[in-house]
Amino acid sequence: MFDKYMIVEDTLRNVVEGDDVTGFQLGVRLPYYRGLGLSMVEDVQVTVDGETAPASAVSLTVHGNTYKLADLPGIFDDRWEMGEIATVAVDKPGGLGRGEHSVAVRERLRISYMPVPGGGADQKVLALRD
Amino acid sequence: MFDKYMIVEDTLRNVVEGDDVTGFQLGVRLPYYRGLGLSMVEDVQVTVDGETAPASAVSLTVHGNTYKLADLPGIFDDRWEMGEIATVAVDKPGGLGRGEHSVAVRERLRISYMPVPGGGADQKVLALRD
Amino acid sequence: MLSTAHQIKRGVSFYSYQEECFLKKMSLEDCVSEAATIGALGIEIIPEQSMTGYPDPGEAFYRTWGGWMEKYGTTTVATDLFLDTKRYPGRVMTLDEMTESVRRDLDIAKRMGAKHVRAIINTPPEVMEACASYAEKLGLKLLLEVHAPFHYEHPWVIRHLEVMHRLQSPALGFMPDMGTFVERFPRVMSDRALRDGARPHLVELAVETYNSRGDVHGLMDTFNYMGANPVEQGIARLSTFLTWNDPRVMLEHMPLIHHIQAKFYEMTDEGTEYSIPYDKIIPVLIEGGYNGYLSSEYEGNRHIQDIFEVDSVEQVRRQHRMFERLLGEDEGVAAGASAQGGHSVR
Amino acid sequence: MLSTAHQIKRGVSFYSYQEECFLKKMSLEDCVSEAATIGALGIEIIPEQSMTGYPDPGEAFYRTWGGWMEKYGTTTVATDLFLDTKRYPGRVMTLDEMTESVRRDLDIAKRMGAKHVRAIINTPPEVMEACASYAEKLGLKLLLEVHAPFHYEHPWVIRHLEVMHRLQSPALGFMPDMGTFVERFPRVMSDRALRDGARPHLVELAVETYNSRGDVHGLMDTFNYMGANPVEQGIARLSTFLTWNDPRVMLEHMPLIHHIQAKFYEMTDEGTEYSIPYDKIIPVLIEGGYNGYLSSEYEGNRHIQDIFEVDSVEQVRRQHRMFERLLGEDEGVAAGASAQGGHSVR
Ligand SMILES: [Mn+2]
Ligand SMILES: [Mn+2]
Repeated sequence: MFDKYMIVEDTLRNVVEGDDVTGFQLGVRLPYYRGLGLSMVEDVQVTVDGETAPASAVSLTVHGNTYKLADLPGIFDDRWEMGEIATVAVDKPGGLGRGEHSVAVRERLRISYMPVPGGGADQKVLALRD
Repeated sequence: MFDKYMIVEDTLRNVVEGDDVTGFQLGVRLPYYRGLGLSMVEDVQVTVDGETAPASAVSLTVHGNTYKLADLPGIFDDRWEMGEIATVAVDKPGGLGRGEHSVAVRERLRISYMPVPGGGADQKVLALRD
Repeated sequence: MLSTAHQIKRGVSFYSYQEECFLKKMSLEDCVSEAATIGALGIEIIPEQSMTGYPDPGEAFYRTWGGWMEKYGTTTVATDLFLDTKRYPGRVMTLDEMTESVRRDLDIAKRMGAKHVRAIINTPPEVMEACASYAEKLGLKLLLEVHAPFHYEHPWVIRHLEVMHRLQSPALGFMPDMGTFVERFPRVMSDRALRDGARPHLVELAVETYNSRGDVHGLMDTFNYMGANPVEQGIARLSTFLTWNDPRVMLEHMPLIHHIQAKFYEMTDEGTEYSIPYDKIIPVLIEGGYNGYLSSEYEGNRHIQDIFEVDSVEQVRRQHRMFERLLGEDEGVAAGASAQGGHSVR
Repeated sequence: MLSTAHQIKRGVSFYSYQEECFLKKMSLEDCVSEAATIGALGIEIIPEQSMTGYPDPGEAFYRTWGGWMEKYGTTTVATDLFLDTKRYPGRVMTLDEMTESVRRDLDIAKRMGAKHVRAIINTPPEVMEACASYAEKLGLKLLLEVHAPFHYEHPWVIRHLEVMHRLQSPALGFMPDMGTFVERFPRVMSDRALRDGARPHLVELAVETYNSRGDVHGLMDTFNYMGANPVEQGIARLSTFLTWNDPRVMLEHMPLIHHIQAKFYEMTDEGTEYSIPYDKIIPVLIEGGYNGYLSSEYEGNRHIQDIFEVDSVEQVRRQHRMFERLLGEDEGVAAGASAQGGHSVR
């Protein structure tokens, strides 16, 4: 229902650690009208310029707390709030090149009252910010 | 509807070419009450002792005509008859060892009046015959 | 003698013997012979099931078939066509390709001496329209099988009715499958679910909801919230594929009905179908002046083959003894006369 | 003055402002203030949507909330709970875990000063039973939301009715969602499908089938056989999620109905809901002696956000002008008197 707001404009940045560019990150929202416990966030898939990040390279930060994607199923005491802009980070030595990138995000959510997995998808062209 | 008859008892054999054992084969049927054009046989998946054969190693023989699995989508002038025992052959240098093997077969069929893929699955323990 | 005169005849679709044919326990000739033995003199055949080398079985096949019809005193009443709209990977057949496929099956029907051709439910109304005059020229009727969960107010069937009413072609009509009149949940299906691991309270809920004309479409969510396993979800889904309609719905469409597929799941030891009330169906057909065949379609095998030896022959025989009773043929026999011309073998 | 006396009050669920809240264009206090401005003095809130830090927002949150209620003259009428039965990967919650989850949400409702708690439809009847006395002790009513495609003869709701009738607890009942009374296909949904690439003849078929009470469950096969694309299949599926029932079905259950979610998709420029006939619904509620709130639930945003700026505030305002008219409040104003106690702000 909020798919078009999943990828947040103007948030694509490289991640720098010391002198190294170690990956990139962007702001993402849930496509859902309520917040959700992190154990029910089954997947946050990030594809940039056609290349899908391996799950092992992805982490998610909600209100200052960072989790590896693989650890989310076991997180029962934190949640992603409705409309909250979380940061999804992808390990990628060297990061992304300057200029515009085609970014796609697909989130899969386990919603208990629905018989099938919920979630959504968004796709936008974002320019890399400094 | 005929899943339990898909794998035919007493048909598991190694394939010998000259002095070499190049693979194995067994007899399989469609789980369907009519014959089907081969272009609609989407998959014949063979798993022996937990190991699923790659599609590229599988071929199917119906009434004397042999086709690579990958070629089936383009076969419009031959069919797998109702109840016909076809031979599915798997390339596997050295073939299977003597004795009993757990064999699973899964067939996926494109049935036009059904909204979802048709087909079926069967599983049996077969002893390797000479 | 019969209290109500009628011209309803008995036949069998070889769909009924699918288990024995699949396992090569019965040959095609065995099927013809068996049908004749029980006075089911109208034969319905599925070429794609019974005809080796379909669609080109060779001249000999047709000669042999004709010879059997003569030898056993049977008639080819109907052939059943399929329409493989998804034959070509990645695309759906064009209207021309579909029309060609149906015409080829009409040619086969003609060569087998049939009068009626079953159009499978996915046949588009546009294809029926495109084939009507061809069928008429061949002296054939192309009949849409109305199979559960379809019915005469289903959006798809409404589109077919529009074509039939507009064209007024004698070659188009319906072939109702009596599986649209399942009054109670077939026991062979619920018993199988129990054997496959469904829990009794969930099976009962599905059966009771179906039998009381409840909201079967609501069962999927209900089962989901009750933690149903895949077998249980299967029985919930199955309950939406079964339908009960008052058989009198056929009366309005009787001018378009030329052949009946007498679907059944279980003929009990008492000689009735467990789920489909033929004692309510046949009087409606008589009232409507139906004069075609009741063509047996046994479909119980798939539900019992896990623990029972399937005996399609016995099941079909039982259905025909029921037909004889409901059609008043047994009264004719009791009176020492043949109630139906030519049905001397019973 | 009113021709028929009634005690129906007006409110709003903050579900209605989801678009603006999601995008941080409205704060929670903005929602309260807006509700008060239009005389929607009964507030319904979804803690998991509006409460940062749910389920433990901290003492300050509750103090602030209470302060707003006082400041704006509003009342917390209802909170909406979810039940995350699939919270733990690979298994479903136990009955104890579910009960604990619901009790925690009852505690939250109590602290917010609510009287009614929405139990989401997947809440099992066993959990309702296990929570009834706890709710009663807190002075709360735990009300199952009956949301389309559920209804009072749905197998799942029948199970809930059995518990409610057996327990006779004052704490259990229903919260009907007026989305169960969709008389015609919402235009915002069919228009969106067209914009997303559905072909007009297929959209029309879905809309017409729905509007004429045809077999919407038959649309999926129909669309499949007509070569529908995914958007078209979506509109067919959607037509099975919408339901029309005569609003009079609520009369039989009125003793169990304590809160109404006034779902709507589009308030037109003419001041009526395009698809849900509130002019038929509200007289039934009056006839049944319903004395709770009509709680706005705007759900049009998701269908128009692709091309329109969503204005939930204006949509809710329009719905309340319609409520005033149908509840006879505008007559009171015309006569210079307040038709409802305390509704001085309009
Ligand atoms: Mn049939
Ligand atoms: Mn609602």
